[in-house]
Amino acid sequence: MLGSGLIQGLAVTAKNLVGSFHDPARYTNVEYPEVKTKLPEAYRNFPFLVTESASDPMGTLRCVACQICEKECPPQCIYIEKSKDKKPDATGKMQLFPAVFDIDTSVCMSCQICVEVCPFDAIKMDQVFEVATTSRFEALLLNRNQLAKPNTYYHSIHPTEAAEVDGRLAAERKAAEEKAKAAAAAKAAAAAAPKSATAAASATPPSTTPTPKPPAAPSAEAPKPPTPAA
Amino acid sequence: MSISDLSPLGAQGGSHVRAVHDEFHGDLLEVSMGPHHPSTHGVFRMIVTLDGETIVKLKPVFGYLHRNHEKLGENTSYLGSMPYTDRLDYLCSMTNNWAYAIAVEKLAGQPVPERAEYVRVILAEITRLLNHTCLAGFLMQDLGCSGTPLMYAFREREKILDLFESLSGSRMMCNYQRFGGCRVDPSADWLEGAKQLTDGYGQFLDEFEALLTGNEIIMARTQGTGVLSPELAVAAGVTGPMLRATGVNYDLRKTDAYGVYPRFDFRVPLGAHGDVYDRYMVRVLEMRESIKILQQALAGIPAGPIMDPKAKLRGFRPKAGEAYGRIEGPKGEIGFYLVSDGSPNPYRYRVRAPSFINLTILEDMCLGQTVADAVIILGSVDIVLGEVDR
Amino acid sequence: MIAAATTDAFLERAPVLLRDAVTGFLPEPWRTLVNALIAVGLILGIFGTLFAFITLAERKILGRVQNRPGPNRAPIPFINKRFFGLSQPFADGVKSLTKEDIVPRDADKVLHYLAPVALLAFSILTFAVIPYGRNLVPVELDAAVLYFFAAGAATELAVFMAGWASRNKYSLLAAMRALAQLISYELPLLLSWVPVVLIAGTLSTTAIVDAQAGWKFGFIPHWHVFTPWGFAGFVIFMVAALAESNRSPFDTPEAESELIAGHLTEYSGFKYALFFMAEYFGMLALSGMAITLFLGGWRSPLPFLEFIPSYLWFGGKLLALIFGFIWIRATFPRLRIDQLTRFAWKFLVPLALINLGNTIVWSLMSNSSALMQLARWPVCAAIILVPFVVLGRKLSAGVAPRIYRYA
Amino acid sequence: METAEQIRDRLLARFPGAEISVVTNPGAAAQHSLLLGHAHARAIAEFLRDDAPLKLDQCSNVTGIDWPEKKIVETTKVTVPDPAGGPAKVVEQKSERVQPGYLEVVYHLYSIAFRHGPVILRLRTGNRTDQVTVPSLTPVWRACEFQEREVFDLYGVKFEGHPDLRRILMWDTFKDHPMRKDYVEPDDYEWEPTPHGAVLEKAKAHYPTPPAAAIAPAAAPTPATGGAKS
Amino acid sequence: MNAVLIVIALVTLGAAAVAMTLRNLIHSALLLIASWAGVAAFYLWAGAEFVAFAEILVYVGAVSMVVLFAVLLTRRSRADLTVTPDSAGRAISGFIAGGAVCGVLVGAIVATPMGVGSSPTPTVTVKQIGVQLMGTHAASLLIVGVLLTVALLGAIVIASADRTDDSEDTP
Repeated sequence: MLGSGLIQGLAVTAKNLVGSFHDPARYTNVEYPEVKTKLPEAYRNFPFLVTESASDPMGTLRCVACQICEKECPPQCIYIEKSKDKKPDATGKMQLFPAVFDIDTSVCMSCQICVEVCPFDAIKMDQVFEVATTSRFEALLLNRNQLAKPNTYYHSIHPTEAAEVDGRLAAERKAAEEKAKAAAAAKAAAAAAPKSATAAASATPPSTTPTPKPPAAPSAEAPKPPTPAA
Repeated sequence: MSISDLSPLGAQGGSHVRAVHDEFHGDLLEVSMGPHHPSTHGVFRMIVTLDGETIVKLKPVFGYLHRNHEKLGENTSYLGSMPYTDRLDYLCSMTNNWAYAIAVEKLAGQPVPERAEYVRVILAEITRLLNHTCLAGFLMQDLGCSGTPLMYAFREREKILDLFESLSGSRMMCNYQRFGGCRVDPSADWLEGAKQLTDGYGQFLDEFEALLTGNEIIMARTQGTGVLSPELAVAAGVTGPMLRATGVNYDLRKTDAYGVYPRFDFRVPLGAHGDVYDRYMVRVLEMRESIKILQQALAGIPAGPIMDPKAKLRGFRPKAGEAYGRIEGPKGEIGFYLVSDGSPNPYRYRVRAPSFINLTILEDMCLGQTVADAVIILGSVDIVLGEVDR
Repeated sequence: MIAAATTDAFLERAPVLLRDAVTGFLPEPWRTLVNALIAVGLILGIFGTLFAFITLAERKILGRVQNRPGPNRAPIPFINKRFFGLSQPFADGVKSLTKEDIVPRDADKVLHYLAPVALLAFSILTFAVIPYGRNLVPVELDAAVLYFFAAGAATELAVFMAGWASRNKYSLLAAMRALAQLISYELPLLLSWVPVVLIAGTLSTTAIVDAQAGWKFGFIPHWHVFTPWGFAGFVIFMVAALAESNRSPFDTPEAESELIAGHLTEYSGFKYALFFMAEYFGMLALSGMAITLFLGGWRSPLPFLEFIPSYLWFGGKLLALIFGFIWIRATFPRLRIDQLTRFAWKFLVPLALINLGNTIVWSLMSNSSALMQLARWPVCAAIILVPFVVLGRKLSAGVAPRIYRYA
Repeated sequence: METAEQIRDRLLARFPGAEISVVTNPGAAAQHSLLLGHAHARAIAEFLRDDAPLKLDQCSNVTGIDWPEKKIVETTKVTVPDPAGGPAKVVEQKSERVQPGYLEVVYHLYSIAFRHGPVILRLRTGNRTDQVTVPSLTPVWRACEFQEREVFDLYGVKFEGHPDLRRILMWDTFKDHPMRKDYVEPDDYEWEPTPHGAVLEKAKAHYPTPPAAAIAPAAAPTPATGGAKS
Repeated sequence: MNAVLIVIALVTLGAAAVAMTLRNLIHSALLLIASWAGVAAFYLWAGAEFVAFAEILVYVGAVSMVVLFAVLLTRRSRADLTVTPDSAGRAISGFIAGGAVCGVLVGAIVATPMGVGSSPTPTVTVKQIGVQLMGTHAASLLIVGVLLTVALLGAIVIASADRTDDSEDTP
């Protein structure tokens, strides 16, 4: 009968009209500025540099300026300049650090490839999306200080991921220590053997604490920077 | 001046129209619809020559969103192109990723673990639900419903985008799949969320069809409009729901049997008339089949690694050679043709975009129809300009 | 304005008493003039604000149908609290006033300016004859219904002027479409109320409302809509009213998905707002006339509800019909121009003519024996239903839900 | 489905004078292709479309590839008898050969009727400058219409017999062919806060002063209006 | 009362006269429609409401559309509207015809006895008009009805004669 489909359609819209007043499944609208939705933990937007302690951000930056992320970043929005001198990192080894580390957030598309390729877990994805600014260049170019955020902040936004990363790093440090201790013991044993032979030789002052082998390369392959992306 | 010499492909064109030109018809009116037009789904332009209301000639014009995606592909590494594939057909980023991943895996002979194949099928079918629901919403918007079906479609789309966001970190730009598996292993409660979505989707589709499928106005407007003959569809390389709406039984999930699709039993709906109504109905029935696949896949997903342990992430250099990998995307056959010369960047990176090729016969479908029909014919072709212009 | 009947409740006579108090002391010629001015002022005031709030109601109801809140951001000016967006119409009003009024260079300046003025003038003219309450009819005309539709018929002239004067391809196409639609729906509109005049025996609106007084068996009112021919006439009238005011299934002239804004493409600022106001006034006037002709004007549906003043009943019915318009707009897509005209000529006009015959059978059978009184209900229902089904099936010949095979 | 060699033999039997050769694909995908001469290309294509066992009725993909001149250095091992009568020494001889450049069009053909996989045809142009015409296959498969126009637009391959050969993606007055390897981008450089890599040279051309990122971002020079259009 | 009459007469005749002189076809068509509205106003002034509303409904509503469509469909662009008569003979015969028509009109006006005393305008209800139409003048009403139907059918036949040969191309 002509019109039965139309009446069925009217019934559906009426059900939705009434439903939107009491049925939460239908009225899924959130009035944004006043009510904010809870972001899922995996949400990512714009990277940030992880620092070990909040008190001295520039001192305890995990990044060692190996520039892998700069090469792998598809839109090429990271700019790194290595530092001349070195500073001790978390395990005490003397490492370079980035004198200049800029990310141009007007170019960055938050694709988190830099996080994936970083062998030192130095760069992670942030969850900040209200970053509107007035000036097009200066305010969107985040420099090292604006990017650095403490590890505690990383735990607050990505709890499970942060815990897993810290567990891995701690395990690596422990492995590095054992290896260092084993190397030191072996060196001590080797040094002890010739010493017994040349007991009279003046005890050469043992070199300062043996420099531990560089931390074992993390699970990913050796941080040999690949040929630059032509 | 008859029609055939107006459109150069007149002789081979499908629905052939002969308009008698006499003084009563008056001169032809050339109207440019787009690139700023409310219903061209993005920056797409059609130069339409009208005789009164009927269309005499229709020339599509592309290129307003051309970013030379393929040149970018040649200047970035294989991994660097993966986030760019999200921006091809920005409604279905998961299927774009999978098509690119399948092509590179074929190029490099990279095995993929069992669990990753299941996760890829689940994500592809959820993307098909998303794309077909949005298509139905946009098509009804072109037909003139003032936003109601579109808002119901977007309400369901939000649930799907929340799933993608909690898995890959971003709603539309997922950048989730890698060569040899996926980036993140879906957690148990993510799979539970996906199961709830699929179970609730059938009920939404029933309500959606009650509003639209039996509606006399929609049937009157779409049945018999923009008819496409099976021979012309096959000759013009049309793929996806548009081809199946003309009755040709060709679904890559069945013919190529890639991934783990042979393990699921699902049917492929076929149309009979190849008009706008059939294209809408074939997509709605395909959604119901996708729900079946999802239920079987979610039930049967095995444990195990999500990423092949030997898969290289960064220094990925496939041996010299070429490969063409393709999958059944929601809009049709999306394929990647890669030529490698051993360096970390592909030598040639070509995207076979279904929307771009499905537009070949837009003119043949619109000849003889009115302006209002041309809009819904374009809507039923389901194009996304990111993919058309690359 | 006929003298107030003393027997009614106070609320019923309140408006007339108020008016007499204000203009009681004026000499005769001036009193009628001032009364008329008051009536005009009241109509413009009430229907103006009603128009403003209907646009808000439309967007809120459309929003709620689509599971979203609808406009609720516009704060009330000085206390700037967001009160469910109630101040949205004033915001729209100010916006339309302050927006620049662009007139295309080679447009026909005179016609371009005259079109909205003419459209609004004709649609306001139609408010003069609708009885809003027991004795609240602005102008008491003998041929009131004919006057109403004469004023309504001139709106297509204004639509043509708008389309032609803008010198723009889109608006020219839309002007042609609008004319085809308005002309082809004018016939069913006029034919649908002829049965009412036949039964009521008069063209004057107040007399028609009086003809629908009284109740059968104590609770079924004598409204025309509760008779087979009346219901058919009402449905045809409402469908034609939808088309006349360019509302949802028939809004091809400003089909946004095809011809941008149809004949309104080259209008902006206050002229655009005038067009909108004219469209809503047309809708209000047509539903007012539908209430008068079919839904018993300002009469209350049940005897014990008589104490509620009559103008409130009229308002209630008007809002119910407006909700119907909005509900239809929220649900239906748009008809193509040739389907639309085919629907008018091949479906509505024959049905309206058959309905005319149906009324004649009804009135012939009504003054004979009680058995015939009972028999006329199924007979008349059949007279209108059978052609409805037959014509319906013929109209939707090639159109049916399809069964699909699977490979 | 027959292998490339079987198809080639059947085609040679069917078209005796045609130049058909198999191009092997060294990659893991092992999708070998048939290189066709221009003379019989369209006849062969029609035969492949209508021939009973193959019935390749869908041309899925048409791609243009640019192979510029390439200097190939072949190291051939040559045994040189040692003039001093010692054992013959093996000496690598480097012979340099310049492989002429050409533009190539690749067609991937599938069969919807028999549902079997890609038969790949390759058509090559004479060189990259003047002999750039290739017979168009649009009369055989209507699918090639837009894709051949795209190859013409981005690579400059002229398709003889194409019904409507115009640019499809670039605007009509665009002169160059952007996808060619030797395409030089127009110098429409816009000021970028973090220029590095290839962009750095362009930045130097426009801004003699060191790139803005080196000096404190706060004092970044505001760009000349609309970027320096040289 | 006749002050209003003068105004109405001025409007009606003025609109018709200006309509003749304008070059823009659409403007003159709209002024013609304005003069019809003036005629309707005259009926209102004379107290015949029914006729006035019928005039507006029929003329300003429907016939105006016919006139405007006719103007739109004639392909005469403004350029080739020749105002000067082709030949002297045509001008003279034009004047003769015009003069004859004026003569007849003036004769009729002079002959009719203008009633001096204005008798009270009879208030005629629509019901009485209906009874008159269906009663004494039923024959003339039916004749007019048949005439209009024939005219309608004729128009459809002419229009469809043109439609048949290209009707099969619209699906």
